[in-house]
Amino acid sequence: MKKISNNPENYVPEMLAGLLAAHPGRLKSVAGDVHCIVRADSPVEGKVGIVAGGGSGHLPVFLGYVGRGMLDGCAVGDVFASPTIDQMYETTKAVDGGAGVLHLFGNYGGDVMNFAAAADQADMEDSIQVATVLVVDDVASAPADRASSRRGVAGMVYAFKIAGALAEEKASLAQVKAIAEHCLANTRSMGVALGPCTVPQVGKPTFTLGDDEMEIGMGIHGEQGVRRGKLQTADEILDQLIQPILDDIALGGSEVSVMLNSLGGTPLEELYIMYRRLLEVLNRHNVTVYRPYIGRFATSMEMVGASLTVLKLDSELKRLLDAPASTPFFDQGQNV
Amino acid sequence: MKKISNNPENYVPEMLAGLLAAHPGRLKSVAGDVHCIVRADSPVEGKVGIVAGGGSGHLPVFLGYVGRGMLDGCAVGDVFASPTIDQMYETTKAVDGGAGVLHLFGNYGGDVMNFAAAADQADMEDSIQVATVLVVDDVASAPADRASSRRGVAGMVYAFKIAGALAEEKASLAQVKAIAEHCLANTRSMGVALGPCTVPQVGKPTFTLGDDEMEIGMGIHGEQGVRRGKLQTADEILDQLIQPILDDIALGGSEVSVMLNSLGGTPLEELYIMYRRLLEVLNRHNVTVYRPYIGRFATSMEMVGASLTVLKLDSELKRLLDAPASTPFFDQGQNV
Amino acid sequence: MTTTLDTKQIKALMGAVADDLMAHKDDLAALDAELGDGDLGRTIERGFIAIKEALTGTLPDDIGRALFQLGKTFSNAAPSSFGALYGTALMKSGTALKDKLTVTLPECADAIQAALDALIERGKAQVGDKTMLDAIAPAITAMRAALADSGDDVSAAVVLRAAAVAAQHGADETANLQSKIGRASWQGERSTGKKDPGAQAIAYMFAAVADYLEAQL
Amino acid sequence: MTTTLDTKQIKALMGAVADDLMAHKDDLAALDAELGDGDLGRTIERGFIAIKEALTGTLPDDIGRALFQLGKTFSNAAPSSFGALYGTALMKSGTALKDKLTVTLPECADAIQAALDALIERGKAQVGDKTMLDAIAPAITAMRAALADSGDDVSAAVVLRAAAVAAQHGADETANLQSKIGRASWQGERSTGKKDPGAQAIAYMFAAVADYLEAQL
Ligand SMILES: Nc1ncnc2c1ncn2[C@@H]1O[C@H](COP(=O)(O)OP(=O)(O)O)[C@@H](O)[C@H]1O
Ligand SMILES: Nc1ncnc2c1ncn2[C@@H]1O[C@H](COP(=O)(O)OP(=O)(O)O)[C@@H](O)[C@H]1O
Ligand SMILES: [Mg+2]
Ligand SMILES: [Mg+2]
Ligand SMILES: [Mg+2]
Ligand SMILES: [Mg+2]
Repeated sequence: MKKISNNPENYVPEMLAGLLAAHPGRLKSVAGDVHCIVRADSPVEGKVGIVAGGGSGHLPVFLGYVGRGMLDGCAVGDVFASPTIDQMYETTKAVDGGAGVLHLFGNYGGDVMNFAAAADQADMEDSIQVATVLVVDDVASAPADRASSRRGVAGMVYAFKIAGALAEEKASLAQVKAIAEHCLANTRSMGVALGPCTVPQVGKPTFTLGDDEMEIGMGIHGEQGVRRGKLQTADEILDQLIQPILDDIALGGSEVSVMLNSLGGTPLEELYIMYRRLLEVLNRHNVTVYRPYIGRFATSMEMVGASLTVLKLDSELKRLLDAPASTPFFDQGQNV
Repeated sequence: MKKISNNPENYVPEMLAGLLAAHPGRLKSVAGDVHCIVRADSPVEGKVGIVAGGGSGHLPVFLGYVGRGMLDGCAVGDVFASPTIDQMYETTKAVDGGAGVLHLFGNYGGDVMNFAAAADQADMEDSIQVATVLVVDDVASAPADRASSRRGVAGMVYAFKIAGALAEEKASLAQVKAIAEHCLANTRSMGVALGPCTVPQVGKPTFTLGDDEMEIGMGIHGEQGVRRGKLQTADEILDQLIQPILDDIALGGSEVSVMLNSLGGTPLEELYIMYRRLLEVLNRHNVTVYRPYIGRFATSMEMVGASLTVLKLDSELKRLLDAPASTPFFDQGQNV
Repeated sequence: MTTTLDTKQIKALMGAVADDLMAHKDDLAALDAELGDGDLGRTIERGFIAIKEALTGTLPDDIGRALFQLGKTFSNAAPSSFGALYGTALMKSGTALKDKLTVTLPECADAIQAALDALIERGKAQVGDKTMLDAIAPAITAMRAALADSGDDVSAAVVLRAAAVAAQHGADETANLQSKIGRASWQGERSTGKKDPGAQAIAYMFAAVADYLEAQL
Repeated sequence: MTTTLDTKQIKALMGAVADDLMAHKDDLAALDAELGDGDLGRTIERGFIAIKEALTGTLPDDIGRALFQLGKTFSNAAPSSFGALYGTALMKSGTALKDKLTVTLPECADAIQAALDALIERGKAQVGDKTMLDAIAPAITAMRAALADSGDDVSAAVVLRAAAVAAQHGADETANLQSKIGRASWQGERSTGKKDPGAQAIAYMFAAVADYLEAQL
């Protein structure tokens, strides 16, 4: 696909410069590096800081969720590439308000190991207490008995929202970590790709799919899915997204929030076509939907396809989901 | 591009069914027709009702802006096709709270003539006072001396926001009409397409562009632009979007709001790359930016490309732009 | 003897127009793709399918109300520019022929004139702006001329053939005009050289009517 | 006489490794595309360009601090899984060799063992999980065996050649393993049959060192 870009090498820094210029009252960069982005009012005294990080190309993930009620900071890497240890460390340091910092991000090797090194450094050099929670919501990436090795996809947005809401109430680091874990224990995702995307520095599509093919369970960087199949109807696709989730977590009779997410290229219209079917299926399982999120929450550049995330609610998760949040890409008042 | 769809003929009704099911507290359909969508609390007693309408495939335009502080209702047509007179009439009737109704929509022949017939019918059969304002913001579609024949593109979102805010204050129909006209007199847009989109019922792309080509000034249904040219850098593209606007309306020294809008397929990352440049150019012209809107506000399914809209502000427009609004696709608190 | 057409004949004519236009939908779509957005084929198809359906159902007995209802049907089934305008044309002709069970050829011409006036009012275009008006106006003139030449008892086929020839000529001439209205106008000067699809659709309609009437002789 | 390497030689070795790995970046990228996301070529390029740059600048005089700094440099320049781990490996080797201006071959083996332990701690993988560990572990074993066989005055070239052969063997063997860690693990059983790109990168490194040392003889 054609890109609107100057020099591909500058794709990310120019994007970040534009983003910082667009939201000066809300965001700032630290350590003289546009890749280290925090809330303009950071550090918030006495509040646990929540830091995410990962590759670019997934807007609004990650940095789009930096703001009141969600993330305090984000270390931003190149397209689909990890930020550096230094960037993670500087971001961590900048959001520490004395109550410690939670590193909350997807289970990708580079991110995991760099965040670990950054946490060590923050502890060693600045005595900042850092806790870590990995997002592992993608049921397609490993069976239930190896659930901790799953990769993180759109479910991380729920974790940002829930943990961010509790942190805003000045809960302790242990509490914020615990609620993030509790949220993720109740979060499952599954995606389907109908077409690839193009990383600007690479210039060609990340993978190829036949005109009549789709890839079930594909990852957000084009990592292989569960299987490749013939392109199906919206209803059939939705069924393939919800079934593995129903098989993985007991939802019967419960209340859930759902996120139907376009990977970028798929228009919102088609998400609503799928949502119609989702309600039918959930109704059959006696599951009721609270606060559906339908839109682009975690993308892969212009990839065609969609993902479904389900968050099984209890009263505490519901309360925190309802809490207001305000970031450049996510604005939620009190009303449903 | 591949679609997530069942039967193409059901693309729009299924989308609308999903949308209504997703936002039951906010939206309802009237006259037993999912194509007639109004605020759940319609009609609002004593408030001017604002009705838009037009083809599907442009989400959030139009129906995504039905909600507090923006539209009261929307008549929805098939993809890129006008709704019917009946649908417009029923929607108009459903939002009339006794203060009259403003028809506010883009200058497309079918819509214009059908809305005129619907207004006649509402007057004749129900004595509803109807005023009409056409959105004609696209500078590419006609020279300044035939400005009233221009087509309407993303600038309509500003008109919805401004007129909607005044209507919420229970202003009269004449006042709401006047502010919509004033807003549009200060609104200009210009777009560029890098790739086509596919209408589900047609199944093939609406137009073709070479791998190294782009079309400057293309319309949101693929109507021909000002010229076809070689694919350029982000900065060059931005220059081509802002220059015709600067040539068309005196901005020097003023304060403006800008909307950098993806036509669908172009990722947000690239809008921010362009925004960086936009600020440079506007700074040079001594124009300051207030409340930039950067995202997908008016799309053409999955079309690759972007549009730029500029709204020249005065104190009244600024006040109304700042007013809160809350729709399924547009949530704005008091904060910038 | 004054030539007249009754409700049944008018309905049969509308059926013939529907069949003929549907057969031309692809070439009209192609013309619209050149100058507009290419949806005229779909408009024709949807609108005339609805008309055919209405013709098999119960329509009012008088010509005026029948045409009025067919016009509403067309507009709601095919809500595009052409659909809105063609629907308006049928409705206004219908209003002009209210309560009539038969219609004379001069009354026909008057009804089409009433439709043209309504189109100008609704569409804000003028003859010469490169629209369907440029086929309708010469057709009316030709009908009146044929009637003036030959008197009231001229056959409907002759009068309508004259109209059809004039309409086609008018449609062809639109290629020399620059568009002043609708989608095509956004192309400015580049619109010159391309024939207006709406005008061609009108020309097909008059030809279909003439063909049908000639076949009845 | 005990064989030792000094800071200058270590730096030269690092330069040789950098040149060699950059020459292999495309085939490493291809292996990673099969099993992961295909970015290993870019990691190698960015990381070793930064290493080469650091080598031309001012590095600490002692081997330990020099390696530590090169490790930090690599990780920050190429912040992927491989980049983080390889940087960790250099940093931990460096910690093991702090303050040393020369290093013996057994000390070398110990330093690499320290790196391996750190990788296991950081990466949570085990030998046999189809990762770079599966090339490092046999290389250490082979070094120790060569030293045990021939005593302290064996040439560095001989010991490192043994390591290189073992590392390549280990890398080749990863093709028979099912991935338990990282991106490749998401493929489950489909990962069997494909060689681990990180293990191959390690094998190239040992080979580059052996080549360089042999060329010095
Ligand atoms: N304002 C108008 N007055 C008269 N005829 C018009 C007008 N606008 C459009 N037309 C006719 O309608 C035709 C296009 O119809 P259609 O394809 O339905 O338009 P659109 O797709 O723009 O809604 C034109 O070729 C022209 O003949
Ligand atoms: N946890 C781990 N422990 C040891 N080696 C690992 C680990 N994760 C990945 N690797 C190694 O790194 C290689 C992939 O590196 P890289 O392409 O940078 O990964 P990614 O693109 O997933 O960040 C693998 O082939 C493997 O040898
Ligand atoms: Mg049209
Ligand atoms: Mg058309
Ligand atoms: Mg990677
Ligand atoms: Mg990789």
